[in-house]
Amino acid sequence: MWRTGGWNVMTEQKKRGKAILQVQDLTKRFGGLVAVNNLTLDVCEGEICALIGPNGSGKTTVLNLITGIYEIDGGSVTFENAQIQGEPPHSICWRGVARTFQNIRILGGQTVFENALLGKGYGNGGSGVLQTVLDTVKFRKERETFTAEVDEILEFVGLSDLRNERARNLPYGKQRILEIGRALITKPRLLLLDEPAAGLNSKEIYDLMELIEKINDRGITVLLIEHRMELVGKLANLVFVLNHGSKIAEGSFDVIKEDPAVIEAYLGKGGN
Amino acid sequence: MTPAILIQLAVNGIAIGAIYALPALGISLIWNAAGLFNFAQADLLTLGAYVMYALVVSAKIPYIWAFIITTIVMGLLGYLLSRIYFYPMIENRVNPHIVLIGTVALSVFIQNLLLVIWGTTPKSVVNPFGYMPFRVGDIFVMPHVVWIVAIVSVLLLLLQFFLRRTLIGTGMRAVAQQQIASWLMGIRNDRMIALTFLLSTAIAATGGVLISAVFPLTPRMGSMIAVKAMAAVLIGGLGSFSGALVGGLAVGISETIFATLVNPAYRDVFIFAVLITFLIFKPGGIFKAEISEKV
Amino acid sequence: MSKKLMKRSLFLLVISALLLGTAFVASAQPESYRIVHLAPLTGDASFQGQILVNAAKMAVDEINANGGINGVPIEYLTVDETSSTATGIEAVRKAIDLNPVAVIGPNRSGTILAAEDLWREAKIPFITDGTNADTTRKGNPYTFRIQIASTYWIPILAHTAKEYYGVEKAAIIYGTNEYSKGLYDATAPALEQYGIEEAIVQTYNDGDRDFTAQLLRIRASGAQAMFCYGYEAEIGMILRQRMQLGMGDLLVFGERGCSSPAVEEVAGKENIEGLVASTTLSQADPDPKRQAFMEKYNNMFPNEPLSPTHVNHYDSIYILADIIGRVGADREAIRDELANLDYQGTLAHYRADSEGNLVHTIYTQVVQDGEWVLLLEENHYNE
Amino acid sequence: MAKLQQVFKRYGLLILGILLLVAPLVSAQYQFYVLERGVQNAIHVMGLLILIGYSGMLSLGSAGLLATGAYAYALLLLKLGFSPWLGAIFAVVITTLVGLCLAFPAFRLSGPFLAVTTIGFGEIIRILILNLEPITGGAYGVSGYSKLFANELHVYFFMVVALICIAIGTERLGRSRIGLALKATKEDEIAAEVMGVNVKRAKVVAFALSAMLAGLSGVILANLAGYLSPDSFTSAESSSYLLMVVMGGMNSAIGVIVSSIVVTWLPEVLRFLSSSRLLVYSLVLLVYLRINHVPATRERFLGILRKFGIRRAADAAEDPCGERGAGM
Repeated sequence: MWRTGGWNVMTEQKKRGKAILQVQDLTKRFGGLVAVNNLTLDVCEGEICALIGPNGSGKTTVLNLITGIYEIDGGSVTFENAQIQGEPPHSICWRGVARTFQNIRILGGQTVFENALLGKGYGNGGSGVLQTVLDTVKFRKERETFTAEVDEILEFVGLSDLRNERARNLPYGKQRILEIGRALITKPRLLLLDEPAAGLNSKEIYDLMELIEKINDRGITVLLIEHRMELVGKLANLVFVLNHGSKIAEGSFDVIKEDPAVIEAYLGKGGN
Repeated sequence: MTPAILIQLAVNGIAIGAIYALPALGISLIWNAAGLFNFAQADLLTLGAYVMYALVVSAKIPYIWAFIITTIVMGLLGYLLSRIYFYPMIENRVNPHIVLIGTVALSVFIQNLLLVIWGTTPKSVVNPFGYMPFRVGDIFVMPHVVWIVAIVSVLLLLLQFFLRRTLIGTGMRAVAQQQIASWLMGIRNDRMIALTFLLSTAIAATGGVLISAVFPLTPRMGSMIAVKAMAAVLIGGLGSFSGALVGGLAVGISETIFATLVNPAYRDVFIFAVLITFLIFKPGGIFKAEISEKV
Repeated sequence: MSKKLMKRSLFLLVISALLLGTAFVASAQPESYRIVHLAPLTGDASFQGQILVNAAKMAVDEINANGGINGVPIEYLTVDETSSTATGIEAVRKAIDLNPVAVIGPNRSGTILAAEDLWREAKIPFITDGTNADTTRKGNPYTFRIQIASTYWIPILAHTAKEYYGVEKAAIIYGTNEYSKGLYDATAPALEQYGIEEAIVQTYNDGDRDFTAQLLRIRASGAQAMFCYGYEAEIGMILRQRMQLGMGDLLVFGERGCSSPAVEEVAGKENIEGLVASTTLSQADPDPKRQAFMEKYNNMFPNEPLSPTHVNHYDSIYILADIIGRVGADREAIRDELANLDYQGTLAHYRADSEGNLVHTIYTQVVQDGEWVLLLEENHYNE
Repeated sequence: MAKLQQVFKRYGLLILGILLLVAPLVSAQYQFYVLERGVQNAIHVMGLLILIGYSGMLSLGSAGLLATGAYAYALLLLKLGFSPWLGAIFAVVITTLVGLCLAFPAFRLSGPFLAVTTIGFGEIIRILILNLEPITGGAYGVSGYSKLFANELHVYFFMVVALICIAIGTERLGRSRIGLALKATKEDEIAAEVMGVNVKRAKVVAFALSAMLAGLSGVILANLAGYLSPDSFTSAESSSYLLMVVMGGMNSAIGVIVSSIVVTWLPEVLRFLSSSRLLVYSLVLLVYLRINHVPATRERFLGILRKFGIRRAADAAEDPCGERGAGM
């Protein structure tokens, strides 16, 4: 059952801005298993899009393919008019694509500040080893700018008071926020969030939604994977539904939640 | 170089390769079950050989009984190692580098324990298979070559049977594949991992007993065997049962032939060069091992 | 915490060093004569080191039990030379720091070569134990050698091979360590001297256990005999595998290491049959003094079986005691006496040559029916 | 007391440096030599701190790089007639290049795979030195090359000053963005990549720096000993360097300096242990890893410490220097 758009999508396309991320015929195979099958989707500037689908439908794999963690077996990924497939993850990050992980991946032993500073990456210009070791003027200046930037973001996500705390001592919800903050440090234009609400309580989810909107207000495009439908419904302008690695529906949340194919995918055959 | 000499070399290589395969197999088993690369596996083998020496030469226990006791004692030691040392670390998700360093420390510890107890004078256990080679055409075959290959083959078949056909074996394989899932299924990970340690240490001990018939025992022997066993397991494919065996034999035969045809002094250089080439160009080994990480 | 400890121990060391210094200056008649023994007590060569120390300790205890040297006891200290050169140099420094009248050791040729400048400066006589001929050729007047140099040793072996066994063509196999290499370097000239053709030279690395490759090459070379140099475990394995490859008729000539009981243990008794080895003390020597020594040693140290080649320091202690008894603790005088030594010891008769070798009797023995049999006894003094 | 701790934390390196500079005035010749070896080891282990401590790449072949530096220096002087300082610089450069070759396997390998590769590397270097006799002198070793300084004391002062500078640099590096990138590589290579860390480049940097320091340490070793032989560079040596970096806490330069000197010194203090020295070391290391990394055991151990009134030590151990790395 194939449902790629309909007339409502076409009309939405007119309303949508310039595409920032274009995924074309993306395919990934693990051995005999086709994890992602000819997936095509566009994310436009300034939007919040959601990628949903039952467990094992290949959502995280799509994120891994976009960010260069997995090698692509077929198709292309275009970010801001440049093909980025085949590039290593760090250079995709430098282009302006940041992400978080489903299972939090922060450096537990480092402080909140240091975790955020990691978002400054390494290898994309800036002071090298020699300048760092010699503590040159350039390095000091750079350090000051970095510190200011990191503190600004920590303030923005509301972690300033935990700045010098070890990351592993943070409550789970704060660790999620820290991961998002770290992604923001990389100055992304596209932010990919992998189940940001997983494991959060309702108050935290509410804060998270606010944060995502605030991030979007900064002009950062967001693509999120989520299971919590209330969150998807509230945030997403556009929802892509994935099942068995293929896109089975695309549209606004209100449209796709009535889509029989989607209901079938979630509830199984005979579902209503 | 006549064909007879080549066959002669291959025969010698098979015997030694079969011995390398045993610690290699132990490394693979533990890697599967606990995600832990045991650098001390060859030293456990050496320890087994020394226990055998103590039983046969010092305590004058009959050879077969000493063999059995050594295997059991070493197996229990492996079990204890897992229960009191390695499992608590694995359970607490200690950084794998730390556990790795722990196994290196264990290796140094065993070597020096042997040194303190038995000294550096080479010890030797009587070769129970006899010293007189029999002759097949132009080839001289030592009885122990036949015995070692036979014992190792039987051992491997038994192991295969145990892992595939028995409940405990299936449990161990389940833990190896999915720790959390198997835990949910009511399999005790700690016991299964400890059992894997027991099994692999007992296998190493068997290797030790076999090697004591062929080589003089020195406390540092483990380092030399470790190099070959690690090469075997990585060339064969870490985590693969057949990989350990094929890797062991490949290392044993190729090093013997290289030493004769090229230069015996560079034997270890050759093995390492092959290993490093493998690691770089075919990191999964011959029987591709799963080393990719779940993202 | 550790810094404090360090500082404190530094202070203690300084004070003790000062006290020691004043003690030496203050009294003309010392309370004891300090002799330091450098031996590898840890590492791969530690079993040799233990035998060296045992033998020396036996002599010290005997002398002290008999009232010491003119009533002054010997203070005998051991310093661990370890089995590696880097730490061996540290050990030599430590020995010098202890300010002894003389030093016995080092045992390893590598350490001797590496640290020789140190005791040349310190002006302390060292009675070393390495066989490497170069160790006494560096013009250090304080270096002596109680062991036989390879340049004395190997010609006897070559001579035996030619005269007694009629060997025309011989192979050499040696380990890549400084001891075996030293023996190898002395072999080619010796073979040439006695008109034996060098068939093939093979090497191995210490720790190797499979010598099939080398032995097959030696077999292919058509050699009648094999000169075999290395440490006990490797020599034992070579002898064992020689039989396994059906090369029983290949004669084997070895140096002192071959008569160590460890070789027999590793190779198995039946595999060393016919082995010819030269040594400094023969198990088969009928001399009652030497038999008494061997019996006493084996009774005292039943767990560290006597290796006939590592017991000469028993005599080293007696030589030093004899000299100190005559000239006192003056190191220059001790050095001069050693340089002109002519001494009848328990184990051998020692005579110094111009290089500082305290040359003595060499025995050549062969294994016949599982027992060492004395083949010839040679006093190889060339002056 | 707390203030004193603060002062020490802040000026620890300075205090350590002054102590080291004063040490020769108060130590006997032999003790001084051991101290020299300790400082020389510390320079090498500082490289391992970057490689193993920060970046989590377990190297068990570091003795091979040390050998490369030492032999390169000696052979450049003896065979090619370089002047000592030129030889020293080239030796360090050569070692760095050789170390860089190790970074390539590290791109694809991690954990045990890399560790085995480094063991192999160390052994290859040792066997080559042993067997390439015409060049390296084989088992006899090499000697007779000239030294950087005529006066032994000057070597020492040079070494201490170098060590302190290196330690300051290493500390700075550890706290910087680069250090963070290295630490992230250790804990989660993929997360680091996604955060814009060029992991390959970070690995190259870690290997290059550690090889450079190993080379420098090797050059100094050649100057201290005046004689080089292959048996100083065995895999057993590599494990004792590993011990030094682990006991140093794997995260601080001061820790590395103290542990290198103490571990080098320990055999002298623990004379009575004689042949069981390494046995005790490895046992201590095993127990330390087990206690420190299993929270339940650590709590129990600290509880015992507190019971016996060693409160402050226990509190300090809870968070040494306030710089505990994750899982470290």
